[in-house]
Amino acid sequence: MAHETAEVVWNESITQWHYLLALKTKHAAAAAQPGQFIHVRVGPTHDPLLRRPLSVLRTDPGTGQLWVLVRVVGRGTRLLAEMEPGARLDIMGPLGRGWPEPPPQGDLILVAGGVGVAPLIFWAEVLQSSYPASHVLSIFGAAHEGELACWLELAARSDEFYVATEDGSAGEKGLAVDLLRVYLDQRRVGAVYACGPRGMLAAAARLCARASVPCYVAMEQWMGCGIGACLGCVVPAAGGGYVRVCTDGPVFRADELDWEVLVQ
Amino acid sequence: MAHETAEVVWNESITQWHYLLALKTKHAAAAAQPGQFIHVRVGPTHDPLLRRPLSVLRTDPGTGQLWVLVRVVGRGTRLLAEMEPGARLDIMGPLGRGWPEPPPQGDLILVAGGVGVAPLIFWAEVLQSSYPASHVLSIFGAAHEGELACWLELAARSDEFYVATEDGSAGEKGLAVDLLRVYLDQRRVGAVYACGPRGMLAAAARLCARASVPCYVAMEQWMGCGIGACLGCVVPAAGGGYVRVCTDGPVFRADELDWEVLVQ
Amino acid sequence: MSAERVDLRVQVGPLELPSPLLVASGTFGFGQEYAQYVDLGALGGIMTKAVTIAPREGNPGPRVWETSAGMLNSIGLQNPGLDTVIAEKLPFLIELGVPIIVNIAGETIAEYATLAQRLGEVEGLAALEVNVSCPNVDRGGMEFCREIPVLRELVAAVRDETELPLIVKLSPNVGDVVPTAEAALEGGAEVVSMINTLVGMAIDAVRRRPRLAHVTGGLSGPAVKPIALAMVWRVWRALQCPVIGMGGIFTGEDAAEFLLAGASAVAVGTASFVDPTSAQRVREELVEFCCGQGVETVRELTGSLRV
Amino acid sequence: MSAERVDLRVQVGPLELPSPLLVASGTFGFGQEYAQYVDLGALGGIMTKAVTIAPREGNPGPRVWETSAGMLNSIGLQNPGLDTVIAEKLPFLIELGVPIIVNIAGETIAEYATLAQRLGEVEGLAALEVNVSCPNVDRGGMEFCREIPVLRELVAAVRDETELPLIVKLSPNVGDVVPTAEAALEGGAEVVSMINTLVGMAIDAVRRRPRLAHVTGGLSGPAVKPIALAMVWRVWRALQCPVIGMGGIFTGEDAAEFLLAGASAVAVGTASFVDPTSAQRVREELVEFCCGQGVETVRELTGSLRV
Ligand SMILES: Cc1cc2nc3c(=O)[nH]c(=O)nc-3n(C[C@H](O)[C@H](O)[C@H](O)COP(=O)(O)OP(=O)(O)OC[C@H]3O[C@@H](n4cnc5c(N)ncnc54)[C@H](O)[C@@H]3O)c2cc1C
Ligand SMILES: Cc1cc2nc3c(=O)[nH]c(=O)nc-3n(C[C@H](O)[C@H](O)[C@H](O)COP(=O)(O)OP(=O)(O)OC[C@H]3O[C@@H](n4cnc5c(N)ncnc54)[C@H](O)[C@@H]3O)c2cc1C
Ligand SMILES: Cc1cc2nc3c(=O)[nH]c(=O)nc-3n(C[C@H](O)[C@H](O)[C@H](O)COP(=O)(O)O)c2cc1C
Ligand SMILES: Cc1cc2nc3c(=O)[nH]c(=O)nc-3n(C[C@H](O)[C@H](O)[C@H](O)COP(=O)(O)O)c2cc1C
Ligand code: FES
Ligand code: FES
Repeated sequence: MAHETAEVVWNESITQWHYLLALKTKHAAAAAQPGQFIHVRVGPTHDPLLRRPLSVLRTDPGTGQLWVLVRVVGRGTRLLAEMEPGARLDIMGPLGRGWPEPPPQGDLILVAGGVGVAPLIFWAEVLQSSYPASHVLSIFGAAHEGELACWLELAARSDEFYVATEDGSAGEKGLAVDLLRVYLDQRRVGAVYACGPRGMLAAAARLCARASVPCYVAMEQWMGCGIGACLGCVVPAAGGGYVRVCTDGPVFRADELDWEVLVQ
Repeated sequence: MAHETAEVVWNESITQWHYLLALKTKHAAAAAQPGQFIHVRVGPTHDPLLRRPLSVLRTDPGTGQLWVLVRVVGRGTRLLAEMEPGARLDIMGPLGRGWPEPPPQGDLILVAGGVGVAPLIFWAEVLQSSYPASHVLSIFGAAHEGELACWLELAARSDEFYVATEDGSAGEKGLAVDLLRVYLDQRRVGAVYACGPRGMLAAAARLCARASVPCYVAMEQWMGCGIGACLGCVVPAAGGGYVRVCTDGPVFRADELDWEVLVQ
Repeated sequence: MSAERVDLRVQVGPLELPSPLLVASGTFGFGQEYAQYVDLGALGGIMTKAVTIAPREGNPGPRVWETSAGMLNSIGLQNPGLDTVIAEKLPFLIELGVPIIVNIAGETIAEYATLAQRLGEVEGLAALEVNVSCPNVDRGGMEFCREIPVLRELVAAVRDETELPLIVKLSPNVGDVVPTAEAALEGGAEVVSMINTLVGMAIDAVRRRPRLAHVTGGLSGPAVKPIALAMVWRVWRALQCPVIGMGGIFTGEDAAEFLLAGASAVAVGTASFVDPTSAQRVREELVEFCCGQGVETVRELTGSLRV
Repeated sequence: MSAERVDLRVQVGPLELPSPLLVASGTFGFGQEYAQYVDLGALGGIMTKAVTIAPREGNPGPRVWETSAGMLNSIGLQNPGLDTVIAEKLPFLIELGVPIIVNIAGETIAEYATLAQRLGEVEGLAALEVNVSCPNVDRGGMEFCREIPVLRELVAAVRDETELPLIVKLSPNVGDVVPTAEAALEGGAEVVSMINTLVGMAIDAVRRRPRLAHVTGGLSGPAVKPIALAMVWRVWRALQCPVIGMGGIFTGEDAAEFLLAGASAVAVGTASFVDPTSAQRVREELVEFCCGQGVETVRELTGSLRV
C-alpha cells in the first residue's frame, strides 16, 4: 500500500532555502528506487489542497528512513520547512518510474541542476553499491553557490565531481551543460542522467542526441493525483500526444519527449 | 490600534475540551473591559478563513497578559488548542461593548452556562476590586461536571457560588436558571448578568422581566468583520430590525432584544 | 459490517446502487489506478473518465493548478477513444461487479448518439452519463447547457439509441440550472448529476502568463462546495428529480449535506487526489454519521433539509 | 513614498483614481469602522455598502458562514436608507478627499432612477455603482443581470438621471458575463465592476438546517478568485472596456493578477474581515510587486497578460 503516515525524524535547514527532512516510514523507504518520488500532503486543511511531489534523496531500508530535500518556493514547501521532528506526514509513495538499469560500458554522467540534485544522489549511491564497476562523473550546476545544497552528498558518491555556477561563485563559471558538453567530447559515455530546470534538460537532451549517447531526464509538472488517474501532469511526447510525469515518468528517455514544445 | 500580534505565553489543557491560553499583548490587555472580546486569526492560510471571537477571561495590564478560555468545537478552536507557547497570534481587540456599570444596590447575580463563564470571571474580578461593596452571587450551569471549566476562577471571585448540572454530576441537578429563579425570589437583586447558550439567556431574560430586575446578556453570533462593518453578526432587536453583536454588543440589556425570534 | 448498521442502498431513478457513494468522472481514471487504495467493490458506482468516439490527446500542459481550497484543470477530455475503452478499459470495470457509468462527450449530437448506440451494446453497464458540461473544450462541452432546445434534442437523440439509464451531467456555468435539468428530463434522461467544474483561471503575475496552457480551466474542490449545494437544492426544490450531487465532497458530513439538499447519491471527485482512500473513507464516515444520528437508511436523508 | 517609486494613478473610464486599490461595497461599511486600521486617505476609492431608497432591515441571522477559503453572506442590503445615508454617512466619506462611489440597489427601475437622481445632487461623489447583482434579495438584485434588455433599460434610466460616472456591478451567476457587460455599456455606463458574490449554501447536517437563515447566500473570498479572474479576462478580451475587478483579492500579487487579466482597478472585499489592514497592505504589496518587476506605472499592467 503506497499510502502511509510517516513521521518527521529530523528537519535540518542546510541553506536559507533548503531543508533536509528525514522521514520514518513503514513501507516507502524499503520500496523506493532512485528517481522515484513521494507525494506529500503538506497540511491538514483545504488550503493548501493538493499534495506536493518530492524526489527521494536516499533511504535507509533498515531503519525505514527516507530523506527528501526541500527547496522553499511557495506555501507548501514553506509548511514542510517548518515541520518539527515528531510531526506526522501523510505520504503516498514511492511513485513513478525511476532511473533505468545502467549500460554495462562507458562513464555514467549525472547532471544536477539546483534542487534536481536529490534523485541523482540516490542514483549515485545505488550505482556505487550495486554497480561497483561503474564510473560515475557528476556535474552540479546552479545559479550561485547558495543553490548547491547537498553537493557533498553527491560528491561523496561520485568518482568525479564538477561544479558550475552561473555567477562563478563556486566551480566553473557557466552552466552545468557547458561541462556536460566537454565530458561528452572527452569520454566514452555510457549514459547521461539529468534532473533540473527544463532548459537544462533540453540542452542535455540535445547534446546527448548529437553525441548519440542515451540521455535520461527526470521531469517536473504540476500534479493532481500522482498515480496516473487525472491526466493532469502531462508533458508532450515525441510522437505527438502526451505522457504522464507521475506514472510514465518522472524519468523519461529524452527521446521519448517533444523538446521543441517543452521549451516553448 | 486594536490590532496586534500577540504571543502565546502558555496553553493549558484544563479538561479534554477546554484550553486556557495566556497571550502576551502590547495593547489589548491594558484596554480590555469585562464582556469584551478579541477577534483571533487562527491560521496563516485561507482555510480556516475568518477570525474567531473569544471573550476576554481576565487580564494583567501590568504584564500585558490576557487570558482566553477555548472550548474546542470545530476546526478553528482545535487549531487554537494546539498552539504552542511562543506561537504568534494575530488578534484584534478589545472589541465590543462590555458589561455596564453595576447598580449601587442589591445583589449582583452572574449566570454562566458552559464556556460562557469566561466574560463573567473577568466581570466578577472587576466587581470585587472596583466595587468592593457589591455582593456577587454566581451560578454556573453545564450539562455535566466536565463542562464546568474554570469554575474555581469564578468561585474565588464571588461572594456566593452555586453549581447546577443537568445530569447532577456536580452541584444541584438541573439548570442554572432553576437556581436563578430561586435567588430572584429570595434576594433583593440589583442586576443579573448572563452568558451561555441562547436558551439559557432567554430563560434568564424572561425570569428577570417577570421580577423587574435588569438583565444583561452576552450574545454570540457568527461574525465577519468583528467591528461593525459587514452587518453579518446581527440578532433581532426588540423594536424590530437588528443589532450587531460585535459593536452594539456582545452585551445587551435583555429587553433590547427580541427573544421570541431569538429562540425560534 | 457497516451495511449491517445502516442500509446504504439507494434508488436513483431506474438505477439501484449498493451505496450512495460514487466516484466522479475524470477523477478516478478507469478505476485501475485506485485499486490499491480503495476497495473498488464497495463503491456505489464508478463514473469513468469522459469517452469520445476518436482518441483525444487533450490539452497541452500545465493542465492543473492549485487555487485556494480548490484546483483548476484543463485536461480537455484526453482519452483513448471508444474502441480502446470498450476493448481495454471496460472489461476490468465490469468485472468488479459495481455499477459502471460511462461518461460520454461529443462535439455534435450525432457523436453523442453514436457513443450511446455503441455503449448500449456493451453488456454489463449500469448507465451513461451524458457530459454536456466540460468547460475545457472548444467545441461541444458546456455550450450544450447554454442552449436549452439543443440540450433537449441532444438528450432525446441519445435516448433513442439506448435503453441504458441516462444521467445528464449539468454545468454550473449557467444563469439558472433548473431549465437545463428540465430539458435533460424532457429529453428522456432519468437522472441529472451536478456540478461539473466552474470556469476559472489563474495567473502567474511575475511571468504575466496564465498558469494553465489552456488559459482557463475548470474549478473543483472544497471551494465550490457551497455553489454545488445551492444548485442541487434549487433543482430538488423545483423538480424533485433524481440527482447525483458532487462538488467538493471530502467527508461523510459533506456527503450528508448533499443528500439533505436533495441528492439521491453523491460522487467524490477532487478528494481522491488529496486522499486516495477518500471514496472509501467518505462512505465509512457517512455510515458513522448515520449511526450517530439514528438514521437507519440513507434514503431518508434525501431532500430532508428543514427550511 | 510608495507613490514616488511607482505611479499608481489610474484612469477607469471617466474616473481618475489616485490608486487602483479600492474597497468593495458591503465589506467596508461606510468607511468609519476601518478608520483606525487603514489610512482611508490613501485608498483609491471607497465603494459604500448598498443604499436603497427606504431603510432596509436586511435578512434574519445567521447571516454569515465560513466555507473552505470563502464565506457566505446573506445580509440582504441592510442599510439606513437614502436620506440617512446622505445626511449622516456621506459627509464623513466626502470629507476624506478620496473618490467615493455609492453602491445603489432597488427593486424597480424607477427606484434606481430615483437613487441616481438624488445622489446626483450630492456634491463631491466620484461615481455610482449600480448593483444589479445582489443574490440575497427576493426582488431586484441579480435578476436584473439575467434579462439583458431589462438591464440595458435600467442602466439607461439611471444614465438619464445623473451625470456621475456609472459603474455597473455585474453578477457572476449568469451563463456568460459578456452580454451583461455589453448591456451595461450600451445603457450608458462607462465602467463595469465584477464580480459580486456567487449563490451558495451551507448545511448543518446534524440539525438538518441551512447555516444561513436566508438558506442561500453569496460566496466571496479566495475560493472565488479563479472564477472572478476568468470573468474579468473574458470581458476584457471581448470588450476592452474599463473594468474594476474583485473577488478574493488578498495580496498585492492577487491585485496584479486582476490587472493583468484586464482590470483597470481592483477592490478588496472579504480580505478586510480577515486582516483589517488589507486595503492598505495590498496597496503596499502591489507597489513592491511593481518595483520588483520594474513596472513604473501600474497602468501598464492592465490587460497585459501574455497568452
Ligand atoms: C516528480 C517531482 C519531483 C520533485 N522533487 C522535488 C524535490 O526533491 N525537492 C523540491 O524542493 N522540489 C521538488 N519538486 C518540485 C516541488 O514539487 C514543488 O516545488 C512544490 O510542489 C511547490 O509547492 P509550493 O506550495 O511550495 O509552491 P507553490 O508555487 O505555492 O505551489 C502552487 C502549486 O504549484 C504546484 N507546483 C509548484 N511547483 C511545482 C513543481 N515544480 N512541480 C510540481 N508541482 C508544482 C503545487 O503542487 C501547487 O499546486 C518535484 C516536482 C516533481 C514533479
Ligand atoms: C462575542 C463572542 C465571544 C465568544 N467567546 C468565546 C470564548 O470565550 N470561548 C469559546 O470557546 N468560544 C467563544 N465564542 C464562540 C467561538 O467564537 C466559537 O466557538 C468558534 O468561533 C468556533 O470556531 P470553530 O472553527 O472551532 O468552529 P466551526 O464550527 O468549525 O466554525 C465554523 C464557523 O462558525 C463560526 N462559529 C462557530 N461557532 C460560533 C459561535 N458560537 N460564535 C461565533 N461564531 C461561531 C466560526 O467563526 C466559523 O465561521 C464566542 C463567540 C462570540 C460571538
Ligand atoms: C482532473 C479532473 C478531470 C475531470 N474530468 C471530467 C470528465 O472527463 N467528465 C466529467 O463529466 N467531469 C469531469 N470532471 C468533473 C468532476 O467529475 C466533478 O464534476 C467536479 O470535479 C466537481 O467535483 P469535485 O469538486 O468533488 O471534484 C473532472 C474533474 C477534475 C478535477
Ligand atoms: C458581507 C458582504 C456584504 C456585501 N454587500 C454588498 C453590497 O451591499 N453591494 C454590492 O454590490 N456588493 C456587496 N458585496 C460583494 C462585494 O462587494 C464583492 O463584490 C464580493 O464580496 C467579492 O469580492 P471579495 O471576494 O474580495 O469579497 C458584499 C460582500 C460581502 C462579503
Ligand atoms: S498527477 Fe494525475 S495523472 Fe499524473
Ligand atoms: S461581524 Fe461584521 S458587523 Fe459584526
